[in-house]
Amino acid sequence: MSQSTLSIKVEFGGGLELLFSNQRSHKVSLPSHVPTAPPDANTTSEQGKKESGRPADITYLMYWMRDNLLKEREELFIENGTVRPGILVLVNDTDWELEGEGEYVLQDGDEIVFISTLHGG
Amino acid sequence: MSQSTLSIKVEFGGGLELLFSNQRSHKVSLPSHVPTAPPDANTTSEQGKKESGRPADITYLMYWMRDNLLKEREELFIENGTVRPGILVLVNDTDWELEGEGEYVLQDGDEIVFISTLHGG
Amino acid sequence: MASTQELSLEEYRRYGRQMILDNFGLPAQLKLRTSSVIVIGAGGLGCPALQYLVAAGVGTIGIVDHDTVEISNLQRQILHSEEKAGLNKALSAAEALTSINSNIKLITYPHAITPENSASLLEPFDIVLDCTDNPATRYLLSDTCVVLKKPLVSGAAQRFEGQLCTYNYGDGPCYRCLFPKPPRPEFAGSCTELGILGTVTGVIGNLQALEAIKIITGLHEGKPTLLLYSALSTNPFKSVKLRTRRPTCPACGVEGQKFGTIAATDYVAFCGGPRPDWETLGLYEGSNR
Amino acid sequence: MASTQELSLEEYRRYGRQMILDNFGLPAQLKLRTSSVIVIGAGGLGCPALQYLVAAGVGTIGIVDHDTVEISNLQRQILHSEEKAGLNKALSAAEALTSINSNIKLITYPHAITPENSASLLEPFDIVLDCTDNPATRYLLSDTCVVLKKPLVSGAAQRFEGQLCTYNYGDGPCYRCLFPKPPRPEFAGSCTELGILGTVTGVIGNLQALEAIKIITGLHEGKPTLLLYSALSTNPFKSVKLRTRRPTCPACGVEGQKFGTIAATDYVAFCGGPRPDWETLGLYEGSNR
Ligand SMILES: [Zn+2]
Ligand SMILES: [Zn+2]
Repeated sequence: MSQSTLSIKVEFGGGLELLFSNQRSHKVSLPSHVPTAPPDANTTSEQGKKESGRPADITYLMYWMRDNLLKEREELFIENGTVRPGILVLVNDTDWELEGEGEYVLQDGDEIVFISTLHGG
Repeated sequence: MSQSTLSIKVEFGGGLELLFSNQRSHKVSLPSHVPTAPPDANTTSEQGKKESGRPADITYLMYWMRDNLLKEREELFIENGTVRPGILVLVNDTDWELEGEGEYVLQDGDEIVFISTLHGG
Repeated sequence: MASTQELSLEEYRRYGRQMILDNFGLPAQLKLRTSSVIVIGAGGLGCPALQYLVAAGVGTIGIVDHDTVEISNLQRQILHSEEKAGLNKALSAAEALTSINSNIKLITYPHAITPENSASLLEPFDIVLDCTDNPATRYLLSDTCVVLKKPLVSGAAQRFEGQLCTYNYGDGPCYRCLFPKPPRPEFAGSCTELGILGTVTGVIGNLQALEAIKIITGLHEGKPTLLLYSALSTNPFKSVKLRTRRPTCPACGVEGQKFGTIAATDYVAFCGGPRPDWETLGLYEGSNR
Repeated sequence: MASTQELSLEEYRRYGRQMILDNFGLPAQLKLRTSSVIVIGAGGLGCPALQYLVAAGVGTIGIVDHDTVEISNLQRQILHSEEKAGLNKALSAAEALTSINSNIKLITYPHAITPENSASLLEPFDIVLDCTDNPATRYLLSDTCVVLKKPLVSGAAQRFEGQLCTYNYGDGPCYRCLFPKPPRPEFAGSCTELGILGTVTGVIGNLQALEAIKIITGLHEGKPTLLLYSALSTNPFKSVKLRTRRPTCPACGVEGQKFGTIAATDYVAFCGGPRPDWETLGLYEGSNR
């Protein structure tokens, strides 16, 4: 299994950035494949370990973000193994539904946006 | 000298598109180096031939556009060997002044925008 | 249609600057005059949207708002004024709009949109603008527009951010295709005031009017996109390519492939405002399950 | 400064929704109240810009326009109304704005800006908004703002397109850094009417107000960018990174490195409008050659 890492640009919007140090843009480096053994049992989730060895996909990124960068309540980001209702994910400016949703395999240099739908007017 | 071609996305805005078939976006293929002998003496300018053999730069692109795509009055596009006053050139969303202006050497896949400054309100 | 084929001299003068645009002309102006748009919410988004719809000559415009003008609205709701404090917003807006363009037929609905009245309210209009401020009404408008087969131009704004999307248009998605179920009420941004910059609602409301004008005049490309606006960013706008209609969407999906249900509770106001004794309308039950 | 340290209860109520924003609060609101903006042109761009500056609480606002309201303006100049036809636009706009926010000090200049009066007109204000419609005034405003060291928030709109740029701010360029000399009059878009869609001026005017508000409140990033807007594109906004100040700029460049001259004729109106007996003001001759 490859030991290489991917460099991914992650952006948050619609208020989600408040969960991530109030920072809209993050440059993250994460393993190109889901690690077999968690480097730190405390910070790696059950779901993130599942199917270890597979290429890193958006589902893995989501758990990786939770484990490494989430500052506040997890339930505002993840629900039932995917993003919580009201969050849209974008892969390089395209709706993730057109790219395979959580199973989209990350490419080095990808820009992934997690955006919460706004309700105000 | 290389025989290869560059694929360039050219966009016009601010009314300049009216000179180019009223089409804002053009995909053009042009030689990666300025040809030594004009393929067609009628359509290749003196200025375009100057320093033939050099890598294709924005100045060459400007003359290439004039010779191949300009439908109307040249003086609305070119003046004294550069774009006429009131036109700004953008290289991949950056002011061409930061990229060397007319001497910027084109890279395959570049997006070059020619935009006329607007005056209305 | 006979009477719709001509413009008065006053109309030529008034709309001349847009009629000389490419692909506009008399045909587009006549389309605007014979079309109708209903704007739900005469607040931060509705005010600028209404201004530009009225100015451009959309013939019939409905305005729905149950709320009254407060001094705290004036920081962004630029159709209202100090002397209108306490007046219903739909009526206040209509008064301001009449002085801009008295040719327009304005129909005011100074009450809330509810599951009971939404279908009859929207039915007479060609296009619906969602200028509301809560998730419950957003789902209600989307589901109703799906049933009535009307495009829904949806704007939203909060803090320094805005979003714009035209739902249920062409083969584009409805709101539920993107967001099948509402966020849990306790997460939906509490109704404590989140704060909003006036120009953010201004930009999004303007763009909502433009979407409607583009649809009416045939200038809309029809590709489903979501525009994200972040007022403080150096690169403030991002245009995102969206999915087409989802066959499994509980609202607009294909019969037999639909997944999930539309709950009556989706339309329960999460907080604030009047809470009527909601019940799911037969209309939605019948057509969506 | 003592009297500027407090807001009235009415002001707290009015501006509450923006004061609770991150990095805003009482300090930003007080900055708005003590600041001044002058808007040149109360037309398609000026109307929406003025609305949102007034609504947000910018304390002192100058309005310059020599023109009178015509019915052909109402398709986009949404502060004016039918009954104002024939009235000066600066006065008409001020009347509408007063009813939105009577706290604001509005100063009207119902006459043209000229090389003779530009410096004295702009000098008392912190920020200048270029909402004009001709190249001559655009050069005049830029050159004057360079001399007076004031940021110039410039908007422009034509047909389905708009442009927005803040010049002469931080180490960003002035208008002449980008466009050293005006286009030849015969090419400068003839003054035959080019056509304009109202929402395009609306969006750009809104964004001009936002730029001013960001500068005043310290929320502006200070990076020189040009925003290009094309209303009919699927991807309608493009943000472009601009050069910094050009040392050779004939207006804002470094003394001894300046290249080219500022011609008196740069300020000659290219077409339309009054043509006074222009002459270059000593101010510009002295500081730019
Ligand atoms: Zn759907
Ligand atoms: Zn300069």
